[in-house]
Amino acid sequence: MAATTTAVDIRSERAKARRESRAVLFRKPGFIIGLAILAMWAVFAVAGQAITPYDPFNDFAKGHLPPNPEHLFGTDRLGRDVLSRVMIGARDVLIVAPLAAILGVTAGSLLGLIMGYYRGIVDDLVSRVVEAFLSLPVILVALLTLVVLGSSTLVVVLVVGILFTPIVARTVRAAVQTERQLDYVTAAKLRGESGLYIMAREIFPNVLGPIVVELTVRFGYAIFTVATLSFLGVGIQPPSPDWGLSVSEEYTNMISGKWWPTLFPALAIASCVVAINLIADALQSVSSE
Amino acid sequence: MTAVPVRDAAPPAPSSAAALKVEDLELAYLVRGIPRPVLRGVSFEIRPGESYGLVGESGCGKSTTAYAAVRYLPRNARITGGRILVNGDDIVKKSGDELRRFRMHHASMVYQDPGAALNPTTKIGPQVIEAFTVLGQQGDQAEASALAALRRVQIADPERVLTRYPHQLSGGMQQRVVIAMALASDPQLLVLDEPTTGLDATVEASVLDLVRGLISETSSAVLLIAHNLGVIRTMCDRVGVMYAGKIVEEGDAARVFERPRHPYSVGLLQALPRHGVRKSQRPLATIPGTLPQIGTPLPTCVYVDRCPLATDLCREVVPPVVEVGPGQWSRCHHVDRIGEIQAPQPGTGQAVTAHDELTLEMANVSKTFRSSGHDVPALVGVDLQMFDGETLGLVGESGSGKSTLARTILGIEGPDAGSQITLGDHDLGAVATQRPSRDKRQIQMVFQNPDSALNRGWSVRNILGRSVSKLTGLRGKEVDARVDRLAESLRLTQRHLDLKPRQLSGGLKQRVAIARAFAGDPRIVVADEPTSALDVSVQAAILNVLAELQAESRTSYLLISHDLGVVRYLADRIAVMYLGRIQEVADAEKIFQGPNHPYTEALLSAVPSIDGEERTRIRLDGEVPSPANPPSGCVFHTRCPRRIDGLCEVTEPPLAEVEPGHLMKCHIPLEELRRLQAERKPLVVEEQTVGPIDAV
Amino acid sequence: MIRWLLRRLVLSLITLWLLATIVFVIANVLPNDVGRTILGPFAPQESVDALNAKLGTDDPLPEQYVRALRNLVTFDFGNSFQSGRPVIPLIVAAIGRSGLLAAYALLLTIPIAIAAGLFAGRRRDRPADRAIVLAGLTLSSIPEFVIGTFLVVVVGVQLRLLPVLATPPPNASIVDLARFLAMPALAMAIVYFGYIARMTRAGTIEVLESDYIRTATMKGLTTGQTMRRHVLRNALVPTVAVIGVQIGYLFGGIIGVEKIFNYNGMGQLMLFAAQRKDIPVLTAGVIVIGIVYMAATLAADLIIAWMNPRARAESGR
Amino acid sequence: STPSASTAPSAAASASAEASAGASSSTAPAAGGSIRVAIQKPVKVDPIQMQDLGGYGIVAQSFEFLCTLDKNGSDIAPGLAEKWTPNDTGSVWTFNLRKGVKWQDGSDFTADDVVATMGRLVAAGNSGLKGIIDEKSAVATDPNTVTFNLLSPNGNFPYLVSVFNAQTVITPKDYTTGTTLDAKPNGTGAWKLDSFNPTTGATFSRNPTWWGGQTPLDSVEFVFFDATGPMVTAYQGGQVDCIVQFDVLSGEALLSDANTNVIATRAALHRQIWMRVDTGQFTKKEVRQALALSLDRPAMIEQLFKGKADLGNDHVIAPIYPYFDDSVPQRTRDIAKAKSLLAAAGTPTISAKLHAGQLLEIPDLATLIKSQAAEAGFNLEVAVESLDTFYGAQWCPETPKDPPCSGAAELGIVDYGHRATPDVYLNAALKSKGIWNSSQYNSPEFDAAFGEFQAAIGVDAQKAACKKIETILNEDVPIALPYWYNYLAGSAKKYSGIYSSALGQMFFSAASQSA
Ligand SMILES: Nc1ncnc2c1ncn2[C@@H]1O[C@H](COP(=O)(O)OP(=O)(O)OP(=O)(O)O)[C@@H](O)[C@H]1O
Ligand SMILES: Nc1ncnc2c1ncn2[C@@H]1O[C@H](COP(=O)(O)OP(=O)(O)OP(=O)(O)O)[C@@H](O)[C@H]1O
Ligand SMILES: [Mg+2]
Ligand SMILES: [Mg+2]
Repeated sequence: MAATTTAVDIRSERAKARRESRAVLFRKPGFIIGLAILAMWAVFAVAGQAITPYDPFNDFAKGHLPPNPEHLFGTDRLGRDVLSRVMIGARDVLIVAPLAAILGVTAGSLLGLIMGYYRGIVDDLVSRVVEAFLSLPVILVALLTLVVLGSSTLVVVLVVGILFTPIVARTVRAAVQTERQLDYVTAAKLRGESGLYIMAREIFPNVLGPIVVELTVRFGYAIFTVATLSFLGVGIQPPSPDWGLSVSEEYTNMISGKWWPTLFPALAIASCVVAINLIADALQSVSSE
Repeated sequence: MTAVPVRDAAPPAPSSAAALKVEDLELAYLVRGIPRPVLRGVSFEIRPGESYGLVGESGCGKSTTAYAAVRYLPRNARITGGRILVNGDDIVKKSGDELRRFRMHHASMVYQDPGAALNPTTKIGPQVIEAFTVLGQQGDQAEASALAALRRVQIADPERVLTRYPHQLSGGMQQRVVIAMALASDPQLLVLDEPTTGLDATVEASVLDLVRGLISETSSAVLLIAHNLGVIRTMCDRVGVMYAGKIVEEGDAARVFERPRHPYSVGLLQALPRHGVRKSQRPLATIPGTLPQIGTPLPTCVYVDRCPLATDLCREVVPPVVEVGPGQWSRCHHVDRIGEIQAPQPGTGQAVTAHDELTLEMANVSKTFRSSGHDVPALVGVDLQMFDGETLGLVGESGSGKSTLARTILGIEGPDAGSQITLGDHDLGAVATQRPSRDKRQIQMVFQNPDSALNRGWSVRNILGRSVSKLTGLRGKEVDARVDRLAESLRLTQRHLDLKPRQLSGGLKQRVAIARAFAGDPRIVVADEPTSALDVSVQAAILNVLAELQAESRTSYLLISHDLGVVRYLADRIAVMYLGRIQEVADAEKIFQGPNHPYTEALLSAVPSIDGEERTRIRLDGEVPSPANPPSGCVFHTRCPRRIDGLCEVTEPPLAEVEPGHLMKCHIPLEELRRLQAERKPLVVEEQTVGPIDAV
Repeated sequence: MIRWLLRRLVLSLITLWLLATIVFVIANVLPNDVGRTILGPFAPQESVDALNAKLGTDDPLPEQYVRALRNLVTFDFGNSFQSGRPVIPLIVAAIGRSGLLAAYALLLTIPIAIAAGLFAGRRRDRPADRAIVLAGLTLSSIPEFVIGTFLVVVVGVQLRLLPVLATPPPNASIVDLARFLAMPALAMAIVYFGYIARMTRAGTIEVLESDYIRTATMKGLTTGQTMRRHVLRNALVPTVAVIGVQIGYLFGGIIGVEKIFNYNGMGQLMLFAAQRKDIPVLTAGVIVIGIVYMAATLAADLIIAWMNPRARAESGR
Repeated sequence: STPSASTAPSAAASASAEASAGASSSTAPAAGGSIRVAIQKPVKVDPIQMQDLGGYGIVAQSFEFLCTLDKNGSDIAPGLAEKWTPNDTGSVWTFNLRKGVKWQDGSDFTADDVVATMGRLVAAGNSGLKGIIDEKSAVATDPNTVTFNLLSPNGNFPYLVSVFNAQTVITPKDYTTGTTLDAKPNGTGAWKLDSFNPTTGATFSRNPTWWGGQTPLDSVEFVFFDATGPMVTAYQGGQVDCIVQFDVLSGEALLSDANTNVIATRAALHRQIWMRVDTGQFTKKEVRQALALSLDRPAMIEQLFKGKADLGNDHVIAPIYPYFDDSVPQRTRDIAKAKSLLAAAGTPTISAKLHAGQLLEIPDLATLIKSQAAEAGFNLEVAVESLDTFYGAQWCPETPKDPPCSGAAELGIVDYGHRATPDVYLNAALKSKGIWNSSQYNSPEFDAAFGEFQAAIGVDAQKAACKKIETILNEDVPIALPYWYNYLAGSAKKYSGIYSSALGQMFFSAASQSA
């Protein structure tokens, strides 16, 4: 029967469409580059000492050797090989940042769902708190909290995660509010579904898209934030070869022309954040297409 | 079969020079990096002063053609072949600046959603004046012209309007402003893409009258696109029927509508509930299948997959352009067999059943919204009954409270205190959450937009299964069984059940929505504009399904629709609403025969007829008053052409039973109305089927 | 409009109260001994106790909380635990400096960013656009302290073009001021270029696809005319919103930059206060930053309302 | 504030070569001019209650001590007191005040001012004078003489009212505790406060009526910083001429800078690596010795201080102390020995957490220790915490109170500031039940030796006692002490005559600028 046949070719058409949009994604140079860079850092972080030219911790050459054939990126103040340290410098941040992002996005999504679904009082109340948090720069609050709590990896994750929550919540809330206008929600109410069910089973699957995009974006910001916090001395603690930390330990020496222990970690941070932003950008443009 | 085509092209050009001449236009859209052909050799032409209509299913390429005609195409559009000649020169070749001058002087466009067509951050004044200053007029002169232009489109008090922002005007006004700007340069080519879609029937009517008047004055060539075939019929001299990016039939509007000679045209026209046909008489004709996705290769006849006359020939040879009468041609191998396509015969309709048992009774139902400080009474003291197995049609202009009434019955909106809704033997809780599940399953809903009505994250099976288990309390196997039965009765196959909504066509989606509504054998199904988002071909199928289901299950429908044809086909009784008040209730036939409440009369006369009979339109002047502060006395008196001064604006008439089964809310006695409305010939046209035609 | 303003005001007050609470919680989340922190680990316990008593930091928390709120209401946050000076002048001075820097940065960045955004939006997907988008993305995603350090080395130390420290001599002339603040301002400007340019671009693209631009084009307006008369106003609405928010943040101080250039703005003040558990300064600081933020966003909304009558109508309702 | 901001009395600290070189720079001094000085942002400039180097540095410009710092930054010299004499037991000290000294508001400086100041200090619980004098100790015998009747004899008393006890600046009679310098800028000193901004800086101008005569410079301008890094940046960028204190870590650039006078003052600044002797894995002496033996001290000094430090020998008698005994052999790196010791102790490998505060070079020190000790078989995990957390949780937790620091971690690095005498180190950190005894060291012999040192009168006797102390500590190793590092300050070459204490006070009265 006609309807059936159409259904079939529609379906295959759909599959094709999905394949095509994936193709588009992989045809975006930004996406590829971003992915490549990120993968590289991931590999370095995992392989660690196995592939670094020198032992990044216990191998002390002369301090502040400029870049040279033995030490391509030179050595730092204690004479450790900068290249080796930059290579494994991703370790901490690549653990902390994703965790923070995931925490923030999870909590934020929950909050956003609730706010978006039960408008009225609940929304108003939570919105106030969210607004309050949003009215302060994230870095500032993170800093204050960490100074007070004393920073450890766990605390950094928690603080950054929690500070991302309201931002995510706002985005998700918007998505949910448009979603809850749709008739299928009304239909669900008409057959007597509970609010919880509607949120979890009806609306949530449909706001997953924006949430995923949000996750990548937050990941980028998390790295940004953690690096900055480390630079300010409340993030990742020595003796980690963390990039932000290295910059803060060495940046004063740039004045005397010893730029290499600062420049290379700084570039690493930049490359990482830019990479993620490129990915996020590509995802966004594809999902909006 | 004599006429052997030389090539696949338009017929030889008529003598007089064309204002617009489109030749073999081929256009594709780049989607996900791949070009998808949308226009596959479109050819037509419009002479000065002539108005040409394009009809066809949604997505067949009408707008694309229109925008191509003024070279205003989306960024991902690629013209891959053909020429577009506007009095002589090819605008496909034009450079940016030439295009600008071309648009400035020779072409104008009016399109759907006038609200969006005006810059929201600028007053009307500058926007209209600008249209003249670009033409080189100076300050005062331009302003004068602007005022004149607004008067020309019959805007009362144009000075005031100039100082308004777009959002401060009603849709009708906005569209008038847009038209005024479009006519500023009195262009040779005027493109109208669904200029009245989304406007109320009454507003639509007056805007169309206006446009008709204007284009008869000017010598512009007009390209008009509309979903509503009636609009085309009443507005256009010639019409082109478009399918999948090709014009399959073209000719004099009257002829095409009366004697279509392409299977697709025939299908479209037969699918319409015309000539006052009712569900009791026969099911509507339908076109199986759907429009092919854009970009699908269509080597020969684009329509072959859905055509009832299709033969191997159609799959092998590109159909020729066949003259089928003076100025009418068709792209079909089988024009001579057109007559074989028959609408279902009368008598095959659903058995009429007596509706005596009272299902739902509304007594003094009111609903007042509070929006920012002041009350908006959307329903005022509505009394209404629904009997089992009957369809109650609910009509009225936008904003009259139809949806609110529906939502109140469903318990989505709680009515004001004092309202009473009785289902069978007991009162209903104000809101759904307060109602026992028994009542919930009794009253279900079919929404206007199937896309938003179905959770796009779920498979059809889940959607139906959940409703079944939730409403009927069935479990496991029984649920599946019931789902299968539902699917079957709506002609959904097992395969469909595994698909996600977005993988279904609009019609199939709406079927799923209906199936869901019927999951728990409801006694009442509320359908708010169930087909207005669908194409006529699909609409027919849906209407048929609804009729069948009702006949089987004796479910009562509350049917809300703007399309009186639809209402007439499906409804047993019709209620007319205005400003939240019921103005008239009567059997469907009675409503269409009259005599009617003046408001009903106006509504009916506003419908553009496909059947081309002449009809004096009753113009409703003024805007619909805001429900926030309704007029005194009879709320309709401000716009009523039959107003009795001194009475109507003072006292509100009761909703009285003026004759058995006919309630009306008017001071004018029934007989008086009958006399007044006598001269207007009744709207019932005898149903005639398309007879066999002389061979070509 | 008035009702709307009033509503905004009330909400802002609630937010302020929440802010005060948040700070209070952060400051007291761990049992910490303010006196000990101030006097250091080597100070004798009795003097620590004495100090705590003097500061009232040994009172039960509810009492302290009430005091904090009273301060908020009277807008008198007492004296700094550390320097023993009244808090408000400290804050005002610092936020003034941050504001000055912020204004400078925005002055540098806004015109360029908006111009770039509009240009990119018009040239969508052309090389120019890609370039601008990529630059914006990159710049806005590099932490400002990284950009700051590079500027110091290259411009300040190697080229010696500009002073490396943002501490102008007292009573410096405008010109001097401009010179001294040039680098930190530049660092911030670079970061914010990205945000603003991308926002403007998005706005422009959206508007360019709208029906009323089609109307304008069909009238036969030149691109320039269309841009000026129809695109600009509508496209800049989101940009204004973003700038509003960012100003709020900028006043909060960009700590990374302030640290590198040793600029005594809000950021350093707050950091200093946090390290020394100087709760009065912290509270007052956060509150003031909050106020500035709200003022900035309110201003932005008002501008938007002025730009877009429909928004105005909505807010009126 | 940390031990670096100590208030204990100080003995001689001898200025190093560069300083004197700088001071005696040949170029002809040109009168007038000004100097811009980078200094830590002061927390408090209340002379009596201040606790931080920044405060010390600012206050010491306008207010003066009875005993000031001598020109080459090492010992004390006559300040507001022209001379001081003890009675034979050292229980009564008589200070003859300088005549003709005027407060900057024009009124005369008299003995009453001194008495009032001492009263305030005692009341405020000045930790230097605690237990040495009380309210009634200081007596004005005549307008220019003050006698101190000490609670117990003390040979070092002058140090306690000198530049080395920073709060003992003499303030006017009518002064009150809590008043800040800028609130009442009225000292006797060479510099008059012109302007003061708690966050940005302070400016001083010459005090024309100063008893010391006309200062070469017209004015001194202080710029406040939150960290050393930016100070160096500023100095490099030519925005300041002088840095009150910098650390090698961030000031490395200056050490190698041709036109900078690095004023490196040898001092008793040091780090202690404590090891719990009572519980944990370091109870065995052999283990502690092994760790000490695994340290490569010269390498550390080179890497962390570019050589600007003296070797430490795991005892707290600094080489700069006159009674330092150098006969105790210096411990040098000996991995083999360390290994064997560990084996002897029955624990060939030891895994432990090395706690360190986030301060100056300490995290780097921890890193070095980790990698150096690794070769001997120590598997250390470095844990760096913010100072609050570190002091509060690892070094000397508030609880359990008795004995003090019994809650300390088994291994950690703590910072000690400059002290004039080793008393605090010995008394607080090593004596059994000492308040900062984080290694819980408890040795009768040591306590006895310390007693001897305290009772000893005269350098020889003190030296004898110190030999015992050094030997015991070097053997027991309750703390490893790798180095004594220099107090570093710096100024542009064109300035001469600047000298500085190890407590953040810098003196510009003799400073001049070469054209
Ligand atoms: N910019 C675009 N990119 C890709 N596909 C497009 C674009 N614009 C339209 N289409 C597709 O091209 C086909 C024709 O579109 P068009 O708007 O011309 O149809 P239509 O006849 O005007 O439909 P309707 O009656 O709904 O307006 C549709 O399938 C539509 O989805
Ligand atoms: N939630 C609401 N808040 C305030 N006013 C409302 C609300 N919903 C509807 N109204 C008002 O109630 C009146 C009736 O609205 P309703 O949607 O029932 O009209 P309708 O007949 O369904 O119009 P349409 O034909 O366009 O669907 C309108 O004036 C509308 O503005
Ligand atoms: Mg269209
Ligand atoms: Mg409706």
